[in-house]
Amino acid sequence: MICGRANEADWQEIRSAPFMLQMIAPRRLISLQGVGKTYKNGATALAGVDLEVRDGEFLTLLGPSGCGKSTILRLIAGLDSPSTGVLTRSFDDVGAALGFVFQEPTLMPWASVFDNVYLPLRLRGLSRQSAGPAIMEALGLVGLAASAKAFPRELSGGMRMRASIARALVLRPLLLLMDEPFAALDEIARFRLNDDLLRLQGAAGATIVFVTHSVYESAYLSTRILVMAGGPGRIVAEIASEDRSPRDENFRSSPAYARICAKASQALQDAMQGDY
Amino acid sequence: MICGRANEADWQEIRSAPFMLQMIAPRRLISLQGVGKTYKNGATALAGVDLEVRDGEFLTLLGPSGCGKSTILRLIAGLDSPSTGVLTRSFDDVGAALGFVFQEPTLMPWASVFDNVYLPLRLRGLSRQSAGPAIMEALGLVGLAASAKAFPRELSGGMRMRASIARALVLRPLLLLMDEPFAALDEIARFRLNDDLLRLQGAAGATIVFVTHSVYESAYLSTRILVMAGGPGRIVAEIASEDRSPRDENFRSSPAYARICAKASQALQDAMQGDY
Amino acid sequence: DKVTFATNWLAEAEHGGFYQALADGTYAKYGLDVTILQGGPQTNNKLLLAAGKIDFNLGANMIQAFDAVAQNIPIVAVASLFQKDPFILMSHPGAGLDRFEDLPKATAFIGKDALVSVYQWLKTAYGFKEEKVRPYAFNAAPFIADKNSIQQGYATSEPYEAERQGKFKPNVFLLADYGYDSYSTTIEARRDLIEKNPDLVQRFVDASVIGWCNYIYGDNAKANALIKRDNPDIRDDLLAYSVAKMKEYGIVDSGDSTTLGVGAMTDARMQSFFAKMTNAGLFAPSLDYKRAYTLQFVNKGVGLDLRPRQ
Amino acid sequence: MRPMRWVQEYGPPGLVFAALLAGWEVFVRLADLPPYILPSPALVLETLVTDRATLFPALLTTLKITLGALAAAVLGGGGLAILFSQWKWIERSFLPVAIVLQVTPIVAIAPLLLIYLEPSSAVLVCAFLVAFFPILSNTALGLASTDRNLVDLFQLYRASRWRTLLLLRLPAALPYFLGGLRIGGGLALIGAIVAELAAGAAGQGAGLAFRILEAGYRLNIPRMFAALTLLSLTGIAIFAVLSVLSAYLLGRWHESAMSAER
Amino acid sequence: MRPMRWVQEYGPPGLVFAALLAGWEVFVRLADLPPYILPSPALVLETLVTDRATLFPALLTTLKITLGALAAAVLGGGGLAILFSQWKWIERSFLPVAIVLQVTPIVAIAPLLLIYLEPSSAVLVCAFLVAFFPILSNTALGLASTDRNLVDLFQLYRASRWRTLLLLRLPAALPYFLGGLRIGGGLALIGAIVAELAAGAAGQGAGLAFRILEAGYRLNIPRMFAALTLLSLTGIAIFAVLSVLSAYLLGRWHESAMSAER
Ligand SMILES: Nc1ncnc2c1ncn2[C@@H]1O[C@H](COP(=O)(O)OP(=O)(O)OP(=O)(O)O)[C@@H](O)[C@H]1O
Ligand SMILES: Nc1ncnc2c1ncn2[C@@H]1O[C@H](COP(=O)(O)OP(=O)(O)OP(=O)(O)O)[C@@H](O)[C@H]1O
Ligand SMILES: [Mg+2]
Ligand SMILES: [Mg+2]
Repeated sequence: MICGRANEADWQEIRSAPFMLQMIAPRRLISLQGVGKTYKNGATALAGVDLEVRDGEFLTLLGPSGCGKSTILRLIAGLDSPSTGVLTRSFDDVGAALGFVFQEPTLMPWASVFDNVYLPLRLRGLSRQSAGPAIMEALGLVGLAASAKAFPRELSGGMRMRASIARALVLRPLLLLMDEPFAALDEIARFRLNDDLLRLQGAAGATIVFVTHSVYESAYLSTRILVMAGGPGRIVAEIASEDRSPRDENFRSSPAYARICAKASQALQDAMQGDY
Repeated sequence: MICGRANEADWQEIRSAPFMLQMIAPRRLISLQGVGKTYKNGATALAGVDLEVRDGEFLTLLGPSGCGKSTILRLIAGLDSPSTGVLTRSFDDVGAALGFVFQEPTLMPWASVFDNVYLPLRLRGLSRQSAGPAIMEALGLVGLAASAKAFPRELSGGMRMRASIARALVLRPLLLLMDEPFAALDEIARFRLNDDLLRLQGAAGATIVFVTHSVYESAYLSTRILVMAGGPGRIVAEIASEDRSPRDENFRSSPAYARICAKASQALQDAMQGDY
Repeated sequence: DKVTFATNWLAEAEHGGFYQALADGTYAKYGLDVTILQGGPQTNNKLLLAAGKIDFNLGANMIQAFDAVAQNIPIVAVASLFQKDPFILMSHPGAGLDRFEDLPKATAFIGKDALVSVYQWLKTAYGFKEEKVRPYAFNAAPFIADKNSIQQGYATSEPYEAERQGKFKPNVFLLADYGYDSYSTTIEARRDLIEKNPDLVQRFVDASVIGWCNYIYGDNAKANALIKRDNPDIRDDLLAYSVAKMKEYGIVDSGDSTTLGVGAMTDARMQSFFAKMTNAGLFAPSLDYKRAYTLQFVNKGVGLDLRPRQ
Repeated sequence: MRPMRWVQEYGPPGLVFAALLAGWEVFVRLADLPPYILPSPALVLETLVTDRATLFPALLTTLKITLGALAAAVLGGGGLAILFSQWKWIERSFLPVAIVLQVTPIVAIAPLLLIYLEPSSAVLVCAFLVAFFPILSNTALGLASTDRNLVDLFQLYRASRWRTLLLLRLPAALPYFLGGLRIGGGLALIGAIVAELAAGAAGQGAGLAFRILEAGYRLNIPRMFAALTLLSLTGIAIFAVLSVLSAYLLGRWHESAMSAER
Repeated sequence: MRPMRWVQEYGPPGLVFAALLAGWEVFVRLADLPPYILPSPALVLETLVTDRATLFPALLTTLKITLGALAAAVLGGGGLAILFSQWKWIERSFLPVAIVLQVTPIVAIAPLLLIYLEPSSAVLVCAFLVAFFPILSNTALGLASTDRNLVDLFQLYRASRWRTLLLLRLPAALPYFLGGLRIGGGLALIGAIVAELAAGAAGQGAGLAFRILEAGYRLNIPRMFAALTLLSLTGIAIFAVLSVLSAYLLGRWHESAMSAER
């Protein structure tokens, strides 16, 4: 993925993958070529980022705080446009169900949890009635069924984040962008949601681009990890997780997991060389 | 600490501590007795919480999302008052330097990072000039020296949180309340800040009440861990970290550390029995 | 003596005599240092008089003077410089509104102050109706635009503007010719001033009367200059028109004043007017209307010598 | 505990109000002011009672104009704010027009309106002109102050302009709109008064403005004060109703409407 | 690229403005309206030039009153809002008084004011009364809308009431205050006009209000429109200045003043 030699590297990885499934070159959903982003105040958040998101993968961005991870997600979602370089999307913009868990909960303060989660369905024209079961299911997934009627102000920080996750999941999106969704959750809930997420992805064949600060989480979830460095933000390493064994407690104690963790840790450490 | 048998348990722990320093009964800074908190909308966040915060300790609250950790911090800080039970503070309310890292960054959007960190000093009557070095030091600690002039809106999520941490540290408070301060940071920055925090605490003899979702972090940092369960929030277990060896990379691989982690994990798992 | 006299509108020819007395030094000759305070569309200078902020006030008609009695306000009319109230109604010619009897059926642009006074009398005396009334805010455009309407005015100015702008000569009905016999442009003073310093009042009345005679019959160039200083928007042709109309209708000098002198008032006319207003429902018949005026300072033939000899 | 709190909340204002009235009464008596300069509160109250047959129908008329104008201002001001927020070029083009309408004195344009409109509509238009701008301005401010992150969220879901408006911008602008409404409520009342003076019918169906002016002409100052008192009470009532509405709509989520405790 | 953008921003409003004027001109010509009913824009412009010696000094007078009233309204309205936010009982006691002052028609109280005050001060007081309420109301709303978490922060540091006000509540209320100021600016101008009519000096030192009224009285409608045009331009200028101030003060942090791009 780095420095234009993307395709070669891709093929090597894919050939080394154990499953035939991987032999079929996955469709590219998103591709960034030489993308840079300079904000209005002159801060350069990204420079020369080459990246592609392939259909069905679980791609994780790992990197120090402020290196541009959220910016990349925003570019992919089309909420911002690159200052330099080209970004192409090969999915149907409007039709494709897109989900985004922002780094902050971003709930409407005047609406109950239920209505906040209802929003994406409402925008698709579903009635409150018919959307009800899907909403309650999503809330159940994040353990908020009991708080459906509460207002955002009446929730704890983690609960707000969970409401935001429920909102992103309720559409069963095909492309899911998640910006540190589980950072505010305890480990047990986090593990549970990790598994739920993978299950959902498997069932829907969804593609996920994920930002996390936890090397362990990235190793557990991802099919591919991109490590970024800051100042200005760029991609410095790519770690493909070739192991396709089922992700469960056993996997956490597998050597493959440990290897990915170690690689990612090392890459991160390298990336932060010179950083604060 | 649980169920009124606090003092006995205290003494047992203290006697088993390896350092003479621990033999002197530490002063109680805060004590909560049978504290309950019911919010205006009728939600009961806490019920029958007994807890004391002792001078110089590093106390961590661990528990599932929504169990009342933030509420306890707010009660300790005097930002809310208990609905039932008694809360006593034995430090001088006004004089004691208090620091609070809220779960959300809570920065003033109209002020630069520098001015946000300046706030506590300003409220103590310091001029911008004379406060300058302290502010830059605090910003340096969290790696934000280069962004001193930026406005909160122009920061990434993690950077905002770091600015908030710098603001809490700049006063060198004697009692520091921290609500998941490092949740938005990568592991390397987190480790670094963990060490910085312990160093600062040691130098100032400060008392810290800390909320985290990371069992590992709690095990690394704390002298004492309180595990909470939700619905309504209460304290279900107390884990004293009897090991007083220096906290560094070695400690992370020590059996003591592993033991605490295991205990805490178990307690947490027990606490979440029946939870979602 | 320093005295302040308040008028009821921006400086205009209808205040000419007072400006004349000021301009040609008559006031000074009577030992008065007069300041003329202009009125305006929303000012209520009568209250200033009552509160003692000013010494004399120009009263538009006797209705307000009776009102003052009704409200126990110690204000007294001491002279009336207009023998006829210049209040008119005007209509479009050739629109079936050429006779006074026709007017009640027309839409009427009437100001609020006229509505609560003159118009009440018109209702009882001639059958005008309140439903026909539209507000008149000192702007004749709506009247000019609507052929089937009438509008209030002063004989000395509104017809002129309507004629100039509307390019037609409106029918003018001077209400004084139809039985509306209020005095107008009275000088009002506080009762305590009359009692304590009748000499001052007398001097102000006399000087004003002389001023008015000179304004009407003599050289009024200086007075007009003063008026224009106070109200730069007023035009010479309008001033000339106003003076001509005052002469034509005998506004200042006709009837009693030809024998008693300008400023004249008589008990008989007061009684007649009060009876009409009582009829119109404005006042209780029991009102001691005589407290509204005093003849102590007028009817002394002052200024008779200034009239041109026919 | 409830009655205690009630006393605590409404005691001070009650006392202040009583003190103001008492001070006024005492001042009038001590300075021996005649009623035509400043009537005493007792006299005003008395007049209010004796003249009720004249004053209350007038109040009703004024109230009708006020509410009509306020409704028109909400629709006009709010609607214009919405148009402005949707198309910047409309804002840039017509905001100046709105400002011109705001600053044009009613008394100057009333005659023009009278040429083209029925008096009753002319009055409504005048009162509307006085009241609409604060609602327009505050609503526009509110629409522009919508949380940027939520705007992103709606953009993400490809929400149409109108749905974004309906589901996001309007609720977000509600506190500002309600603030504008509280200002506009009082202004609608003034507008009704001014409009009535400049363009309104008189006599039988006349409103408070006419009564106030008439009382002034007739030097019946106590009655003027009685009418002014009615007007003031109406203003306070409108404000109170709008405040209650505000608290009801914002109570659970906006800082301005929440009590200090949580 | 810059000039392109300029055209894009100011082209449409310019066109709309030109279209309005042209439409007006054509309407006047086609309907053959005499100038005393509706003068054409060309005639108004001509009058503006020929009568400049009368109009511009009048504008100056009005402008002085306006700015004086606006300054007083900022101090009075803002100050009162601050007092209200600091002591609830003051708010509960004096908010009704403020509402009464807002809804009392100037024309009714001007004569009273004139008894006790110099005309020049009376005019200022009247204009102030018209302008202060939106500033008071919006500032109070802003002060009450301060982020609850930041209030907690200040409470934590035991910040005094006044420091909290100065460092937290005032900056947080700034967008609301500026919104109120934009409404108040126009109202101060109207207030100056109304006050001048009700209590002002006439003749030499007279402001635009008298020119407008006098011109209307004399059916010199072109001059009336010229004066109204000056008034409108003044209103727009005040609004524009306040908007620029707003953008300057809020530009870097408040949504309402930020452009869509980041
Ligand atoms: N202002 C409020 N009004 C009503 N209920 C509230 C309020 N704040 C918190 N709660 C409720 O109180 C409970 C405890 O909240 P608290 O914020 O203390 O949880 P927490 O332990 O900090 O959770 P998290 O880890 O998610 O931050 C939650 O169930 C929440 O819904
Ligand atoms: N609106 C903005 N205006 C100016 N600079 C910005 C803006 N948003 C982000 N930046 C800058 O861009 C850089 C990248 O920001 P971004 O939010 O993408 O970081 P991140 O990788 O998500 O960090 P974190 O892990 O802390 O969330 C940061 O240095 C930040 O200061
Ligand atoms: Mg981020
Ligand atoms: Mg919390």
